Amino acid sequence: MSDYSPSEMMIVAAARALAGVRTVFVGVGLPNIACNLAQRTVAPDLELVYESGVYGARPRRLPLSIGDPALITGALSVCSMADLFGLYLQGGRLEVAFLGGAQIDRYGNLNTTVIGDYARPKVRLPGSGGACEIAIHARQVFIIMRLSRRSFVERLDFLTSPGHLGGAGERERLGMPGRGPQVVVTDKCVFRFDPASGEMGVVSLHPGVRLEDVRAEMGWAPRVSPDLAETEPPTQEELRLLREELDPMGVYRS
Amino acid sequence: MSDYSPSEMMIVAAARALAGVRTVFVGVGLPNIACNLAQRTVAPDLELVYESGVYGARPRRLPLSIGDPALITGALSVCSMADLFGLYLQGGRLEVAFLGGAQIDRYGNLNTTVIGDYARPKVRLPGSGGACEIAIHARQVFIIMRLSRRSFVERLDFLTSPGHLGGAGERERLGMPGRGPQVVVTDKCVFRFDPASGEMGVVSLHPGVRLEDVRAEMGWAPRVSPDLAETEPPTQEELRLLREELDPMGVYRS
Amino acid sequence: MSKLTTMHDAIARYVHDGDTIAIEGFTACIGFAAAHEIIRQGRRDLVLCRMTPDLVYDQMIAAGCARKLIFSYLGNPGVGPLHAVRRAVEKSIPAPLELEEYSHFGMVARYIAGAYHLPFFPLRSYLGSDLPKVNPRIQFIESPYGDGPVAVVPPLNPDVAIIHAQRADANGNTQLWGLLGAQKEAAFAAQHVIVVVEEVVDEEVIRSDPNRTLIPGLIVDAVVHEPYGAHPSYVQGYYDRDNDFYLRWDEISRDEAATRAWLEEWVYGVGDRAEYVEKMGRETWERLRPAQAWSRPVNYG
Amino acid sequence: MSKLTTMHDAIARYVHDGDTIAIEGFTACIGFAAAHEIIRQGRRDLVLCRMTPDLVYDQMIAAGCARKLIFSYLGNPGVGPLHAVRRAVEKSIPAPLELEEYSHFGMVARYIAGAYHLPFFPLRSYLGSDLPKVNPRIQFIESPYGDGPVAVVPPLNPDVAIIHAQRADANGNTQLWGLLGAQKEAAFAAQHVIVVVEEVVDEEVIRSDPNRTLIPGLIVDAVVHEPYGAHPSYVQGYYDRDNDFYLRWDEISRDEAATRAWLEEWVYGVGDRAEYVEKMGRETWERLRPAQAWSRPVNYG
Repeated sequence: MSDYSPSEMMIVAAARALAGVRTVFVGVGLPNIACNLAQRTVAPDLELVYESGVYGARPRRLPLSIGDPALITGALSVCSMADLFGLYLQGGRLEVAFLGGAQIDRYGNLNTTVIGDYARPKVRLPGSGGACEIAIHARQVFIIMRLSRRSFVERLDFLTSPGHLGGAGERERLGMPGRGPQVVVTDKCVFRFDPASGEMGVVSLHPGVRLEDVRAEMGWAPRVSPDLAETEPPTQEELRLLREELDPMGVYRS
Repeated sequence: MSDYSPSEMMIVAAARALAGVRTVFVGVGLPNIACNLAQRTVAPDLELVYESGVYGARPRRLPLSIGDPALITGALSVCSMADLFGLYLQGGRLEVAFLGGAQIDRYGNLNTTVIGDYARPKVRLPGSGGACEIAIHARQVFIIMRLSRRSFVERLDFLTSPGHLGGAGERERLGMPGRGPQVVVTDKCVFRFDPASGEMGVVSLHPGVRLEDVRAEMGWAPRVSPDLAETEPPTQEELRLLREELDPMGVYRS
Repeated sequence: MSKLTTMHDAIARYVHDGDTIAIEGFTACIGFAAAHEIIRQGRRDLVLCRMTPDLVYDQMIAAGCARKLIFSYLGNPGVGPLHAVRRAVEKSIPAPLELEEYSHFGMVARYIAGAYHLPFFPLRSYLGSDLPKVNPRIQFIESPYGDGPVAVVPPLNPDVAIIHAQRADANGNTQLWGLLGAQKEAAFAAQHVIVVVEEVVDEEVIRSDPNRTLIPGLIVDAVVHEPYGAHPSYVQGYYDRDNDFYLRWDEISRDEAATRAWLEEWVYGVGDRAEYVEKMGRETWERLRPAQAWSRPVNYG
Repeated sequence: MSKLTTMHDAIARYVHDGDTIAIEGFTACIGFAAAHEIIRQGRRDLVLCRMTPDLVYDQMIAAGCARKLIFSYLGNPGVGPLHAVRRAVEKSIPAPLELEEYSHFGMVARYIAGAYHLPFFPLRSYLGSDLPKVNPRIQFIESPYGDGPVAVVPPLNPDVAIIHAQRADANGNTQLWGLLGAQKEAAFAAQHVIVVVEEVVDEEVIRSDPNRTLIPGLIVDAVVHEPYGAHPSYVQGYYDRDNDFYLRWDEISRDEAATRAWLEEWVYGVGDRAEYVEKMGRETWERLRPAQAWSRPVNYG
């Protein structure tokens, strides 16, 4: 059991970041499985909110989309999207939201719209969905993304969802209620944001990963925390929960 | 049965004004009983909408308030007040609304707020409730009020709900979606509004009422239609419905 | 984590002198039990918000709890005026009362703005009316897309919203049916939410019908189990409106001494709602027992 | 007065070339049967509105029905991109396609503005984002109460909204449960509403639970009874989502010829939805049969 994949390390690190959190706005995929792991470990009171309008879901199987019927059966509440975005999200009721994207910059700004020029894109991505307002309103934003040079870029092709914009303090100046990105969990390392600059810096490297490995996958030279640590590897219990209970098919293992 | 009260004549005249109407926004009391009579006579497809959020009510007893539980049991739809005022009323879905007031002026403007000065009122009335927006949005407004010099005034103490304001065309200039007051049904006569001036004029006198009787109860000299008619008295069937089915206790007879 | 508590403790903990309070519920589900407990605990200088102040605020104002009323319809529905409110406004008995008034949709819009965390909410009302002249909070703005001025009202964010409903679980996941009024909006707009219910049910009952959950436990601070807690208003499926009492209050409240005597007997004179229910007597509850009209179940499988 | 009609007649009567159409439903209750009938009737130059265009608009765009898409999330959820949309945008195959995009809340807000007959709807979004730079319909205005700029979007009023739901009566009083998406707002915003349901029920069923009525007959023009009409999406309590098909569409739609062949076989090649259901075969419907999870009834007496 001491052997684990980079994805498993990423999920475990994301789950741990939720310690003590009560409400999380969650997408499907990696964030969903991280939240489910957190519920069983560091955040027993965690309630999952899905942008489809579901609060307090209790799915009997791993949901395949945020609108999966298994999320509705036996949920505590299912409401309209007007209520979900107006009352829950914009109303400031969500502590943490998970986001990801095709591109991220040093300030945690995210692009999910286009690669290339907007009018003549190289790749047309799905667009905002709820991400733009989630990024503005969730009290904290946690980001999960695989580290790669294509994704961690010096300059976004399009800014879909605001992180710390041009640097620390800019969100406050614009009156944004949420505190913005707090952590970026990748398959190689964990970043946190420097309060003074609003820029992400490496705070821990996953076991076996060197700082050069991280730098090689980034479009800018990242700050590194003076207290750079090694990420605690997954415990046997975390791996057991992941493999036996949460993802028995191994969908999220690689 | 040929004997009937002024109130009965008023209710019958109000019901007849609803001929062919499909949706009506209704308060309790006289408008409610008029609408129920219309459903059984001139407007069989009439659906009643109450500001409490009820559409398609089928009360087993005469409701005592617009929030009476008997209106909810077996209704087609019961929605929040946000939906009722936002989607139904402001959304322009209501053909006719009944209103009344403590004071009305020649243009059908209504006062339900104060008699006397606002800061030091002689009588503090209930205020707008939904009347202000109902007056603006219902496609047509029908008014039921007993004729009296205290109520039909040259100048309102307070304009709560806009009728034709200062005269014909002013509503359109302000961009109001509804056409404003169309008819005022009283216990002595029926008024309709002159399209050119926006001012109400007597179009029919209830049987036995003389024009002087009407003028005596008004704070201004009303216009009189060149086609002034006598209101058709209640039919035996109308009186039977009122007395046997709709108001067996005679609450609205006097 | 259970939020179940007594009415005494919920009010003592969350309602303070000077607070802005919304006891919502349009005709139905009006939180009289909570109001009486606030009176008993002697709260003062409250700002009371309700679309229809109804008897519940007439009684609180008669007891001297309030300094201001924010409302849209000031009356005993279908009966007449609210006499205690009038005495306070006209004669400062027992204390002066400030009025801030809107139309119904204006009040709903204020709650929505509060719940949606918006700086204002637009509505097509008030044009041509004198209401904006006496309430400077009602403003008009231009649409950037043209189409003339539109009225706006500012958010209303009560310190506490008190919501009466049919049932909730111990975490405050609350289901309400029949008239829905502006309860959801008022609750989401508030800093704290006290839910008062006819029945506390197992979470499984709530989970069997998640679309019926009007208020999620997420925003609820306290859950109070208080059968008949909305009398003399009503709770669909539990008890009818006590129209006789609404008529009687018109008589009682005309007279200041009679009003005080009523408060002495029915509010100060009872320790809690259970005692009021007992004192009201079984024949009252028999008289108000509703018919049976059950919803057809739906499949969430 | 019954509004029951066939899908053929509802589409022929209410959907015209050049119309703005909203087939809403977030993941659930997506009106595929209606979309396929629109394709069969050869409608052109439609402006298609949906928060999540999903496979339903990918198919309509592949068939050449649309000139413009108004949306907030352009993907096959959890699977990948919408290939037919991409081909239309990038290569004008089979026709050019204009995009007008918002965030989810922006789309909801446009429907609300449309339904509420407001000149705009305010939301706290888009600050700092590039979206307003590429969509000039997104504006910012100042609040008259201070508190900085707030984004606004204009109303969206489709010519026709098509809403799939579990059940309605013949007058169009429609009950929907599970995910509610933005269907109510889209329906109230529209000029005409076509309701498509799994079951047409007696009015008494609707009247047994009036809070469940999402769309009143008042705003409905046509009611179509079309079992399995939302496949491959799902209807809570009636059939599960056909995730296999969502995966297969990714393969099919990558290739223009394969896409055309699929449309030939499953849309043009069948006369109506009943034939599609028959052709899909009983084992499909067995596979997608949901579990039983019934709501507890409530008393409206």
